[in-house]
Amino acid sequence: MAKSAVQEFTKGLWAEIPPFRLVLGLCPVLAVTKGVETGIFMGIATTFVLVCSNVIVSLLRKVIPKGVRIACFIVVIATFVTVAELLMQAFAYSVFMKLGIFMPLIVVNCIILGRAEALASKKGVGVSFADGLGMGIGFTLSLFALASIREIIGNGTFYEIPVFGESFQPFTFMIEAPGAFVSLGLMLCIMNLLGKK
Amino acid sequence: MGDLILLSVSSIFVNNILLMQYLGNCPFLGVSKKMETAVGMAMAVVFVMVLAGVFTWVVNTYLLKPFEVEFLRTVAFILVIASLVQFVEMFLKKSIPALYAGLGIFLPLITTNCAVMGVALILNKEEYDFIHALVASTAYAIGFGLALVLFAGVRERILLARVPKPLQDTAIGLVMAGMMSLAFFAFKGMA
Amino acid sequence: MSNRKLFVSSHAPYWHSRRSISGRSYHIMLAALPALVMGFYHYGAQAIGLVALSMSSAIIWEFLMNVLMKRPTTIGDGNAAVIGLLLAMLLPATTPWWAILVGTFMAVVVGKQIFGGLGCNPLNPSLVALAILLLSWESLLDFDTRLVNYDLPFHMAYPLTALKNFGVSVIPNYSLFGLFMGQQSGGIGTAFGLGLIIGGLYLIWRGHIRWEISLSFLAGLFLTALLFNVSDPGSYANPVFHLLTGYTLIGAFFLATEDSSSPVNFIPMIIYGASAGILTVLIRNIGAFEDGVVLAILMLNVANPILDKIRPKAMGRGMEHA
Amino acid sequence: MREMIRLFVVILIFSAVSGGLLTILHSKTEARIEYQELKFVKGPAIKQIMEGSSNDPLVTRFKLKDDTEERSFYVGIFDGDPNIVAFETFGKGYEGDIGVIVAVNVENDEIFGIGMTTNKETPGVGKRIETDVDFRLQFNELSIEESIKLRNDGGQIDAISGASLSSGGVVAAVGSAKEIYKRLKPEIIEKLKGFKT
Amino acid sequence: MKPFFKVGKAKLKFHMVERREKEVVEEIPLPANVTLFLKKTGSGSDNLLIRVGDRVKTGQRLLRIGEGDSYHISTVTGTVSAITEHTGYFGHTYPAVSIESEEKDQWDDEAGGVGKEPTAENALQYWGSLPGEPDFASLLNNTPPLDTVVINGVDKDLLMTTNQLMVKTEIKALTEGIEYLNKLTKAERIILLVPTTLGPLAEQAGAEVRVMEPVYPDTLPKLLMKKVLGKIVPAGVRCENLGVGFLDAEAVVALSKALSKGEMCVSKTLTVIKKDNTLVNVKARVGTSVKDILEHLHIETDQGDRVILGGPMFGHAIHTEDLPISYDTDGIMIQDKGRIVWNSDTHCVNCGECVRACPAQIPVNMLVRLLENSLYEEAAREYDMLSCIECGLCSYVCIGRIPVFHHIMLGKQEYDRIRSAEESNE
Ligand SMILES: Cc1cc2nc3c(=O)[nH]c(=O)nc-3n(C[C@H](O)[C@H](O)[C@H](O)COP(=O)(O)O)c2cc1C
Ligand SMILES: Cc1cc2nc3c(=O)[nH]c(=O)nc-3n(C[C@H](O)[C@H](O)[C@H](O)COP(=O)(O)O)c2cc1C
Ligand SMILES: Cc1cc2nc3c(=O)[nH]c(=O)nc-3n(C[C@H](O)[C@H](O)[C@H](O)COP(=O)(O)O)c2cc1C
Ligand SMILES: Cc1cc2nc3c(=O)[nH]c(=O)nc-3n(C[C@H](O)[C@H](O)[C@H](O)CO)c2cc1C
Ligand code: SF4
Ligand code: SF4
Ligand code: SF4
Ligand code: SF4
Ligand code: FES
Repeated sequence: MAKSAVQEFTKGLWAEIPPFRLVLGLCPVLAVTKGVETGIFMGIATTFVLVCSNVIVSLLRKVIPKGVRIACFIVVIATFVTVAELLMQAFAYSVFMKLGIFMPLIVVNCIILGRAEALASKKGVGVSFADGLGMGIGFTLSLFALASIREIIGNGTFYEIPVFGESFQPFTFMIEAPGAFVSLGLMLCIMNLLGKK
Repeated sequence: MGDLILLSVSSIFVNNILLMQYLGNCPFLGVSKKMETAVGMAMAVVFVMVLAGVFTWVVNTYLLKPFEVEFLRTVAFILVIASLVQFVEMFLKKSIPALYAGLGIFLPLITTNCAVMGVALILNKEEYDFIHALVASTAYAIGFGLALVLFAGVRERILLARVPKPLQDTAIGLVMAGMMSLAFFAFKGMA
Repeated sequence: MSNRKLFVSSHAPYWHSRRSISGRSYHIMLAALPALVMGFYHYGAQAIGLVALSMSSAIIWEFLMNVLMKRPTTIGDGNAAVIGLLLAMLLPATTPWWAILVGTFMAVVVGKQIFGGLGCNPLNPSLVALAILLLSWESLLDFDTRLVNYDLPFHMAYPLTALKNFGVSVIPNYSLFGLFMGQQSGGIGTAFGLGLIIGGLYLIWRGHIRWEISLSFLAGLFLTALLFNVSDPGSYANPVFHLLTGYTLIGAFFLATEDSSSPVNFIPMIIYGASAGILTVLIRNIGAFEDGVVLAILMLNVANPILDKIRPKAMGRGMEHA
Repeated sequence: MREMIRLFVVILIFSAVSGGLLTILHSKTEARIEYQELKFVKGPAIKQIMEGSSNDPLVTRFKLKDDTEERSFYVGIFDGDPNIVAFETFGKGYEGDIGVIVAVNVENDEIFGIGMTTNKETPGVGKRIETDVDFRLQFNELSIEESIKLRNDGGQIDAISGASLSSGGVVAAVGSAKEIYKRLKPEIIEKLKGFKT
Repeated sequence: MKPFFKVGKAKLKFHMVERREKEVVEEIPLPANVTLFLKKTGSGSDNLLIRVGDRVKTGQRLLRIGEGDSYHISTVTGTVSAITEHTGYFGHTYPAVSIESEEKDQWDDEAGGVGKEPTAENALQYWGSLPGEPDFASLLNNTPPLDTVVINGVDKDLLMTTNQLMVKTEIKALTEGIEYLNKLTKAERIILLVPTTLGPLAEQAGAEVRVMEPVYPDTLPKLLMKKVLGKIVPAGVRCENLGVGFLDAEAVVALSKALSKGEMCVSKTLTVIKKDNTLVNVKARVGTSVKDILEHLHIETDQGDRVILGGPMFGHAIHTEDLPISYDTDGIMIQDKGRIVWNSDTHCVNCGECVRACPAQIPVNMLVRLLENSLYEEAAREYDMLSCIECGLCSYVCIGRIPVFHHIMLGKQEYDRIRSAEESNE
């Protein structure tokens, strides 16, 4: 049991790291990686929702009737998304503003419903927790990596701290919509080159 | 009237939901490899997005706002959309089986499509009145369909091209989406 | 049988028109020459250096990608050089070296090679690069500040910037014939209308570009500009001004006609060209940008695969045999 | 049918529990969120304009009914006189509305200063309306009676180069602020009296 | 090479019969050894009537074609020295019979007898191997019965002059042949098609004469159907299925000679195209090797040159000059190695030349992409592969020098294979 929980945790960090291996939940990845700050906060919020909903779904898996399974999952997820929204408004309002509608949109992030449906509704609490945490951290790392690249090249800063000299004019393309797609595509290419090991 | 036209142009092209607002990318990349499925998905999304826009507008205006529970927006909207999709599915299956055969497989996927939810959120955030909400959601949906169909056309060719192995499929699809979004800058400032 | 002669075997046909990709590339470069020479005359050694850097760096990127992707070397087909040349022609003579390197990288690697190389690019690579440069460093394409150190014997304000900022009142500053003869600021190879037309006609005559595209582009642009102009002469410039300024002519003959990203059937070519022309004027007159050629063509490039589905019925298609 | 009802009831219970939990959380965080919103959205601009005031304008505020809308006004007290009143207006920018805080000196009906709140202008282009101090300072001490226009349109304001649309948006916002001020001036004066120390 | 205002389609003009080097047809002496490719075997080599070591006479039956009553005949008298399996175009295999020939022809008795009684049944047995493609026998047995026969006095491929020459020099035999055709077939119309220059001459032949500019590819059957008869042949359907048969003028002349004089046709007239593109017309015994013909004409070839059976647009290149000519070899073309334009494996650059050139309005630029990716069924369904009339112009004009035509022929072949595999599964 313990071993499998560890496995569930680690696979989210590389072997099945979202969004690269599971090509789902692309929209937030594109939208919030303009800067490292929003990337990290989005990652944390998603992890929070992922872990909590995994745990609750796993706990209630015997109670929920099959016919309304998905609807119930969605309510659980939406509840935690709202919790995250309220907490972020209260304690990190500036980030909340930058995330905009992508905060409530966590509710439709395919990764979360996908994990609830594929794993948490079948397995025990421990495993579900580990899975959620692994996937969440993997997702956060991906966001962090992509956001770092985009912010450094596209804005000349890292966590809003300038990294180049005065004369550098940032490559704004990277933080605009087209650059988001292109850099995610190229990053996916690099991940494919590195393989799954 | 003029502002409705501007709103349409803006929502179809200038603020294209897919290419400028990063919403609905999973179906964008998932079903664009074949023109037929792309067209099916586009039609399904148009259908649901317009309905979802209208229903969530009503819920927001006549339930959430009067009772001052706007913080329940996320829960309420997703429930509205999920049950809407369910009803549409049941309705089509019973009354228009031909259409159901075409759109059916796409409908469940749409529940968790962030473009639909996104449009619902945008409409209510912008505080449109009913007519504007209706026009905007229709226009966003058309913009989604347009981008999807154009993309599917390009994608069919890319599938026949000599794309290097590690870039094949999703990776090159994303790069192409980026280029398309670049091209959509053409409409900047037009509305 | 030891010294038996062996012949070369292959599939028919055994004759060939002897046209080639590299030949086409070199013809394009040749056709670009008249316009380019005027740019060299106006902007001197700096312009020559810029074109050289752009072409050589494009070739180097192409070569590096060939090596990296373990594919045959393709720099011989001249396409990389064409891409570099066309990009340089669009830029002001004072573009910094690093922008050229980034530009040719974006054109050759992101615009073409990662899609599989020549013929696989869905969009015109030079225009992809230009759009990316424009998006990132708009000041690079601000001809007025870029060319402020040149004092040439004509009105140096970039016509389309002036038009955007000050409206039609600026048009009398320019003589239409002067614009036609290259008496305007702009990219190294975009100002000399006559030269571009000569080059374009040469390419059409030699069959290297599809005249339908060039012609319908110019017609679409002209008619749309005319409609705007007639509806409100006080706000919108006359069509000839649109025809002779900015990237219009280089767009019609050298950019919209890029093979891989434009249609090959007749009706699609007409729709493609005309729509690009129309969109160009829309962008210039009511959009955010001074010139619309680049983005209009990119937009139509995207639509190309769908457009090109309109095609004549093949002989005997869909007929039932009784 | 019974089955349907059962499923419906399950979802109802889920939703009710969710709604209940969230309501509790919301009531606990409400006050904090409201302050945060003020602080992050309008706060920076107001503070910037009112630098050197003896009060916290975010606290010293009042509301007035303008037609159907309710507007918030923030008061700046300098040397004991509550003569500066600031409020938010909007103008159409390059991409969506630009929010502008306009502060008016009620003594002489001159603009005391302006500051930017929310906008979606392009970083490096339109965003310079926020970062370019000289642009903002041009509005200071212009009279409410004066017509304020961009230089291109024959006025006195130099647009930010490359961002005349954004600049125009700010000018339009200031224009509508003038109207609001003129309309509500008597009531404002009345209210301000209450803050005199 | 030929820059022109690309409005119309690519058209290549024929070499007129006047452009020959010499007016006479050079007779190639009977070689010591002939090899006969028995291409139309239908059901394989079980139908062989001879064995190695047998002595055969000129005109003797060698192999029954398919299940019918039609035979391949020997073109010389001599001893069968070998029977081997030959692999030809796209892997089709058929028997090759080598015969050491004797100097004097000894005619097979039965073969001679045909002339006395020119009935269809009698004649057909021997005429599986009349010159030209397709063969006469199958034309007569065609379903539906032919209602139109087109006699081709213009050659199909560029530079070929055989049929034009026949019209010019054998107009009498041609006229007789047309009479026989009237008797043998139930065709309502017999059309003689000649180049403009030969129009007046052809009038005396007693058939409906049509003249045309001999430009390629208008001379291909399906385009003739369209231009001469005003009929469009549906994609994937053969002209014969519409009741229209095409015969080479040479075949009609041979038919006439066989029926009137009892002379079976054992020789073939063909055009030899030298490296400098000058033409010589020769007549050789079917089965003579290319080498024998070239040696007689003193034509030098080198390792690395190209030798083509047929014309420049759809002939078949051979790798050794030991191969023989057959009844359907209209020409031999020698191409210097310095003039060979090599194919390359570039991706289609979408230049559109092929689309302009294609006489069948096929979107070749897309078709070639699908074929490159082995999507044969899609190519047939969506990109009109089956409409291709096999003219080769797309390859001729392709600036990427992609072997487009090769791709298409392979594609059709693979498509047929897939279809027949599917049918046998059902
Ligand atoms: C590939 C490459 C990319 C570069 N990108 C940029 C850039 O985006 N912005 C920039 O200002 N300089 C860029 N540079 C140039 C240098 O980083 C540095 O800014 C320049 O040499 C200083 O030029 P200046 O003194 O004219 O500003 C780039 C150089 C190279 C080789
Ligand atoms: C349209 C056309 C294309 C030809 N292409 C070839 C060819 O690819 N190779 C060749 O050996 N001869 C070709 N010929 C034969 C030429 O008529 C002639 O032999 C050749 O042009 C000799 O002159 P050149 O070597 O200067 O071209 C072609 C002829 C025509 C009409
Ligand atoms: C990527 C991009 C972003 C732009 N963003 C803005 C903007 O935020 N604000 C603005 O007024 N114009 C913006 N523009 C429009 C141009 O700067 C255009 O020149 C402007 O509308 C008018 O130019 P002017 O200010 O020089 O007269 C943008 C253009 C581009 C290409
Ligand atoms: C008029 C003309 C313009 C072209 N413009 C471009 C271009 O902008 N970028 C590019 O990569 N190739 C361009 N090409 C190259 C063309 O698409 C094709 O790749 C070459 O013809 C092959 O050498 C152009 C070709 C022509 C005929
Ligand atoms: S959420 Fe919807 S759009 Fe995204 S992958 Fe899943 S089904 Fe596709
Ligand atoms: S093209 Fe016509 S004549 Fe030639 S083989 Fe095909 S069907 Fe017969
Ligand atoms: S596709 Fe067929 S018909 Fe068309 S040009 Fe090529 S060979 Fe000729
Ligand atoms: S001629 Fe060759 S390169 Fe040109 S479009 Fe046709 S196949 Fe492609
Ligand atoms: S569609 Fe937006 S994240 Fe999947």
